[in-house]
Amino acid sequence: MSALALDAVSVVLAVPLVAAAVLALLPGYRVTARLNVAASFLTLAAALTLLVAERPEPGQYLLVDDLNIVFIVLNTFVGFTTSVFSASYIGHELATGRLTPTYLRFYHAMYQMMMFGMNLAFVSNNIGLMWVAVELATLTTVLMVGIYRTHEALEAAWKYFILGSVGIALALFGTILVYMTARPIMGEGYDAMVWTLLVAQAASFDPALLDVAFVFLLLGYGTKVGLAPLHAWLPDAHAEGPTPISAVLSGLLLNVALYAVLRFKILLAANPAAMPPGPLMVTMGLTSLVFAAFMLYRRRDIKRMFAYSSIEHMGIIVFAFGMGGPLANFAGLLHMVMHSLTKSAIFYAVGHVAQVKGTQRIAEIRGLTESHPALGWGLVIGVVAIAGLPPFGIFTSEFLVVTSTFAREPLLAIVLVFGLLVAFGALLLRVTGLAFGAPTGPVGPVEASYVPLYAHLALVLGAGLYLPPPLVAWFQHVAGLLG
Amino acid sequence: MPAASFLLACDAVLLATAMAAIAFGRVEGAHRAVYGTALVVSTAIAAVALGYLLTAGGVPSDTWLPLGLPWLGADFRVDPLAAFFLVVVGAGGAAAGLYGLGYGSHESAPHRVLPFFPAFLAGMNLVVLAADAFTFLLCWEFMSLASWALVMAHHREEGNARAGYVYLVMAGFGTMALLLAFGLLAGAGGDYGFDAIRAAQRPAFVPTLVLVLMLLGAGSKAGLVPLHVWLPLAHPAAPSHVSALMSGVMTKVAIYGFVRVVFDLLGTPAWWSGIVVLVLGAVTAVLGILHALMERDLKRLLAYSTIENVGVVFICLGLALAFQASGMGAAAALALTAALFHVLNHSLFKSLLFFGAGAVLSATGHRDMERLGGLIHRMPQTSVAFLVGCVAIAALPPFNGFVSEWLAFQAILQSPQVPQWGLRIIVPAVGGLLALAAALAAACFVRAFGITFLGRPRSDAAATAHEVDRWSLAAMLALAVGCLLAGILPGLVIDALAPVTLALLGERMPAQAGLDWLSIVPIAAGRSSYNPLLVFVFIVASAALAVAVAHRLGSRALRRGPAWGCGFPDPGPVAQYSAGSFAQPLRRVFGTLLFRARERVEMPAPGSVAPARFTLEMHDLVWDRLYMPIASGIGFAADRLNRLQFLTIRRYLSLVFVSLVALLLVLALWP
Amino acid sequence: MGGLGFDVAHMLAGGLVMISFTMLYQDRLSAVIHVYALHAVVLSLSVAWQAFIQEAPHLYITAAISLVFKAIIVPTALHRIVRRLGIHREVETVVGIGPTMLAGMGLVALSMVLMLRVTPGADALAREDLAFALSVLLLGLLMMVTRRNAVSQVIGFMSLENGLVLAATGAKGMPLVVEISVAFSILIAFIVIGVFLFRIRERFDTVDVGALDHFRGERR
Amino acid sequence: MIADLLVQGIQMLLVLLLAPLLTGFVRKVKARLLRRRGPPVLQPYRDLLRLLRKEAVVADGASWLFRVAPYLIFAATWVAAALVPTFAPGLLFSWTADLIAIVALLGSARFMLALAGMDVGTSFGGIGSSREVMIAALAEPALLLIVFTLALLAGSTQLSTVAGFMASPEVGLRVSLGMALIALVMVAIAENGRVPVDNPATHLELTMVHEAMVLEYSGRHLAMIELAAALKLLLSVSLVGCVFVPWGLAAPGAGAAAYPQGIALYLAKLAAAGVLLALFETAIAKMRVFRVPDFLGAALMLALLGTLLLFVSRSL
Repeated sequence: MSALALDAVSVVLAVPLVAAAVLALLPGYRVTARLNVAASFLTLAAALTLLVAERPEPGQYLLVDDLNIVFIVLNTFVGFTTSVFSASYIGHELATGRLTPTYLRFYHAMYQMMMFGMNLAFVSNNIGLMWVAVELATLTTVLMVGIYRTHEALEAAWKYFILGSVGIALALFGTILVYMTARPIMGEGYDAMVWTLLVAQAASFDPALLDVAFVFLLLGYGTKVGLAPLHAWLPDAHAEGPTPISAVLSGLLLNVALYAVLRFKILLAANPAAMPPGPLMVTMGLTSLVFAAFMLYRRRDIKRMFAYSSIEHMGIIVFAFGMGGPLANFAGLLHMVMHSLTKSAIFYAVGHVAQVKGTQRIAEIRGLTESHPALGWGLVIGVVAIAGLPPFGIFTSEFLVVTSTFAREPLLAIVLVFGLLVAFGALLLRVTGLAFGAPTGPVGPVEASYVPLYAHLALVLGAGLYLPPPLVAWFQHVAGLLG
Repeated sequence: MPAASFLLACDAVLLATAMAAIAFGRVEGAHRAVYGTALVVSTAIAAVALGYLLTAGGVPSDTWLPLGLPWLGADFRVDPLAAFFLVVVGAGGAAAGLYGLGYGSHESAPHRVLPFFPAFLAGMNLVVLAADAFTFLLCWEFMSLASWALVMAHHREEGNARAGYVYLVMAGFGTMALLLAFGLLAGAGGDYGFDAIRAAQRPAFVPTLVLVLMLLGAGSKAGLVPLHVWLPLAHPAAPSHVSALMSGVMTKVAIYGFVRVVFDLLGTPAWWSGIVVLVLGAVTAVLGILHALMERDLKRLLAYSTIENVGVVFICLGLALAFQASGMGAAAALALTAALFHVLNHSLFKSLLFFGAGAVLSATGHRDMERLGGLIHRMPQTSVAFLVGCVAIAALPPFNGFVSEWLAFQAILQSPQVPQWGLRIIVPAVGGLLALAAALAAACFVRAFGITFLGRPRSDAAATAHEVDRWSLAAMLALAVGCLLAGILPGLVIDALAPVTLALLGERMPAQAGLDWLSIVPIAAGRSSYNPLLVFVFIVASAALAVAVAHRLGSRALRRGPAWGCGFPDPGPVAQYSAGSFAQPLRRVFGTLLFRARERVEMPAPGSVAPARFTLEMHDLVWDRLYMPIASGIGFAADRLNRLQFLTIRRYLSLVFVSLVALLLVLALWP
Repeated sequence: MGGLGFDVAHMLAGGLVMISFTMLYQDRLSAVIHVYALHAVVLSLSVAWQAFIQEAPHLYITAAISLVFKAIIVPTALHRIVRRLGIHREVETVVGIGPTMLAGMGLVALSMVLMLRVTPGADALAREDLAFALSVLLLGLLMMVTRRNAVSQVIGFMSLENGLVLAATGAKGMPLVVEISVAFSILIAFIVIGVFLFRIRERFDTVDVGALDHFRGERR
Repeated sequence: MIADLLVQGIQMLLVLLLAPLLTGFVRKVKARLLRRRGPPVLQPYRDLLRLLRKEAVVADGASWLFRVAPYLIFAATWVAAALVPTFAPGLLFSWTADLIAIVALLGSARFMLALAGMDVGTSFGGIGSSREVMIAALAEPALLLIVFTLALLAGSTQLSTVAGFMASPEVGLRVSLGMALIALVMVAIAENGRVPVDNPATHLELTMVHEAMVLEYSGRHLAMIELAAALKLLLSVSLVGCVFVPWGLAAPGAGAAAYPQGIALYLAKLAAAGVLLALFETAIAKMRVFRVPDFLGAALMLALLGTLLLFVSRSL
């Protein structure tokens, strides 16, 4: 059985890599789009077998454990649904001439490369490899953000690139410091970078150096997570890139960086003498939440607005993990999964809306529920879900975060609630304008695939009402790991 | 089948109807299916709940579903308190369903109403049934969400989008307060079940904080001043039968939440908590009805009057809290009974009045009273029903509104036995405010009925209106009969409420069933008693006698002639007293201070032919002083922070750099 | 061997910090590029020395990359860019050279205090190495945030990255160092190409990032 | 039982019969005070009978409510008046409605009257109704606060019990009671539309309140309203009498002989009240409508003060 699991891991990694190579060579929009979907589906299927297969022993490079399996499955799933969405979205872009076939080929190849990078980051058991994988994923997304080659897109990509590079550099320094910390105990060589071994020995590491390492790692990977004040690249990158990429950025890439932060948090938590990572994460989480909540009000670009909402939710998630404890960790995990699904669903809707209306300006879009009911209501449901209203899954996680926090740290909970409310007000204000009132702009039919949108929303709805016991047990176990 | 399971099944039917309505909402006749189902299911719910209340003897009925939080599941329970509120919700839902059978055919956008109507009903039922914090809040917010969708049904009408927005934001605020309250109650371990909460031991500050949070959370949903601002916007914006549900029933669900937490889960309150609730209730009652008096939009008037009634209920709840804290069980039971009785009453007559307003709206297309008038001729049955509602809500005998107010006054008169001086002084003052609110309510509904239905039509639409359909009439008349029955047979209601007060306070009011002539005696016969049945019979008998005598001894002749009007020539319907002018005396008394009302009359110079102009300026001070500063504060902060969107890359890098250096400094200087 | 090894490593690492300071001091672009080339040369020497004393031959590859790519190719490319744009004379700083130097001193002090404080258990070489590397890193970052000109920002980033390589090679026995240095070189290549392609030929008349900010996303 | 029923019946008839007499008496006394001869004391009876016999003229725009309202107003007022003890407390049906309910019954009557005023759609009816509800909105809380004062003192809202308590020696003289009495008189004046709040004899358009509402009425309808107004005046006087001058009420079970004595004393109280009312009305000028809130506000404050001072004068 373990052979199967190992194979599944290799498939998860190999399929995107091979697909990227093939897609880079193949011409033609229809074939490549379908191939893209097929490859993503294969990856998803392989990832799903990981769930049932017995897991291999953690190796020097690769690892499958309870924590990353959540991320892998989520990643491949959203990767797959986004590829379905992308197929219909990109078709329209090609039709309107915003993208040329050459760039399209490039786009598909990069899409699979990015999936490869993210999957690799999840399964790597080596902190150096993980760093390389995150960098790879970042670089590919940089290229995709700039793919429209407009003034704004290039600036967004440039901003992303520079800030991302600095983040990468800081993360690398942190990684080196971790190695330095581990070396006296574990000896030189690969072992001192293998995460499973590090965790096992973490209690005897030098706590002070570990603290410094964590600061660098938190800032480095935190830049990728989009934590304020390191967030600057995020809104523009979301706004100017193709919408499937915005969906993947919000839904997945942020998770990759978050995953890295979590790995190191576990490491730090395993050393009792090191500083508790909680306060740092709580502070950054709350800062991001409140800051993004206020930033939502003055947004004029629809995609940029939802990008800020992603910052807000990343803040909540980091806050939850920072609070720690079984309830908050559970809530953080749940929130992360729900946010990925919901936010990517919102971007699917927004992408089609922007296409049919020919603009991303919020002020120029009105009355969507009337002119395009399926899209409009999809957007409304998505925003309602992301705003934390039941019966959607985010309500469950926010419920757990707020209630468990208030019993422990009332003041923090009040800040949290304040931020949530401010964000709630902004999101609703905008969606009211977008979805209701007399329609403006083109009202023609839109060629959209609603399946990914509503599939995600259905999952989020389902999770809000019923969480299957195996999933819960698994989440609880992971929550326990996170300390 | 246990009651709880049956009720859950009913709600499942409602939810299934909602799902079906998404698919078939535009089909011709879909509204009949949806409202018919709502009628049948709600009737069943009310009947089962009533049966439980009367027969079960307070033994809770539980059903557990593996939904919601996985380690907890969703616990649903019927106990006397829940059963009573289920009766209220069920009755309101059934009436709205019946009304909708007719009213729904006028709906221009049925696909925006039909799916959410049963969902809204189910949400309200489920809130009452929920027996753990998570399920409770889930259903609570679901209820808000469904009603929000209904408010947004006519989204293209002016002001509705804003109404929906303000509504949902306030609902979000309330939910956050409730979240915090339950967070405190459940503790860090996350014991969200109501049983666990009830059994928990807590530090002394917790009940206080929870009470405040409940006032914010449930109070914002119920419409307590100053959290009421959304209510007069949102309730009128929805279709009228939904307005009836929102005003008549949903505010009651909010009150349920408050009662459930404060009386059931929290244990004995601090003595001064009663004062807070009392004063808030009194302020709410008076401000609400004064707003209603100044309002010229009929549905907004009704919404403001809802605020008043919520205030009345909270006055009673505050009394009950104060008595309970002082160990006066019987008095607390009396006050709580008064509160719950008023809950029932208000759900009856407010639904009735909103139905009437809806009938007027569908017959004339107007909600503005300045364009109505004389409808008593064109809509005779509606006007009778509406009149009954007006008399009932004005707390006049022999209808039901008076009974609950009377009970409230009786409870207030128990205050001298309270040990705290503060309470002794405050309670009679609150009683004075309650009396003021009741008298103003009478003035308000004289105005509402008089301007809308009496006099002469002020617009063509009002002059050519037609009576509404039979379904709507049936719903209104049924509620009118309900108002009368609850008004003349209050003993039955009081006895039905006994299990509730027994369960919450361990005390009940004296049994009323065995008393002569069905009168009610809240404490002892020597103290006070009231027999509405006899009063009703006496009034009917003396009126009949008077008619008989007048017609037998005097003249039966009747002649129609032009109105006398002191001999002035008739200048037409515009010269009638209008809604604005009717309110003027009271506006002068109260409005100058409370609403900053300023009247300005511009008289042309003598000899000039220019028209004289009258302008009236009024402000909602709560809105101006509380909400506008918050909104502008958020706007200010957003503007300031928004500059961060427009920095150069270098400056963004500086932010990263500064964060890094700061953190490193912390590490370097940390001891 | 130990004494000499330590001294040389110490001198080379300290030299890097020195050169970073020199870079901060330069107010002409071409001078900055020259100094950067020197920075890369010293780095490459330091890496080679580490390869020698750690007996880790693969580090020679890193040293070679540093020498060829960072000390020769990139400076040449940058010189061409600068000359094309005619901006080789000027470096616009946000704050004056003096305050920048002062801030740099503070940063070096901070990294010394921090690193020496938190690594009492590590061997001296590693401690010093880390402290110097952190200084270089912070000084590079400081350069990035105090210069308005994109080319000097790129150079700041590259000197930052040199600090990373220094740290990585100083961490004895650390795997993947070569891979990482290659990856970083690619990154730098991207940046340089980015400056070269997007900023100059197609879109922009100047590489002054400040001048591009008139459309910072939302102002259209 | 039969006897109780009989006494209750006597009370009902008594108030009905005495009400016009009181009105006539006040008019007569007022006239004499102004050195006029004035109409005969029995004139109100004649007026009523004449009105009853006349045909009723109803305005074109009037609805059914216009015709039904007078009977309802009359009925509600009569029931209320019959429940206030006049010559004997503890009547058979006295527990049917306590003081609060009596106040509310009067409120019901006024509600109908105000509606009736608006039915025809003239501006005068509207003026009357709007002013009436304004006055009522201030008078009713004052009245209820007075009720509070009495009920808190006597421990009951039943008028019979209150009267019994007030007659007992444990009352004594109290500031609260004094305030309540003054407030009650002020409210009663306002409620009955007497000078200085309203003038029952005027038809000067802009000053009238009650008369403006009933402007369109004629014939039997007007008779009912006039009779109701007279009943209300009688009720107010009886109320003051039974609460503040409770002596001479025939105690329950005191025997048949006590009743005539009680009735005689009651008549004396009525006469005294009539004279005082006439004196007061002659001595004072009518105030502007928008001064009325001040007048009633003073009553309200007095009543509230009375309630609060209760706790000072005796720690209840």
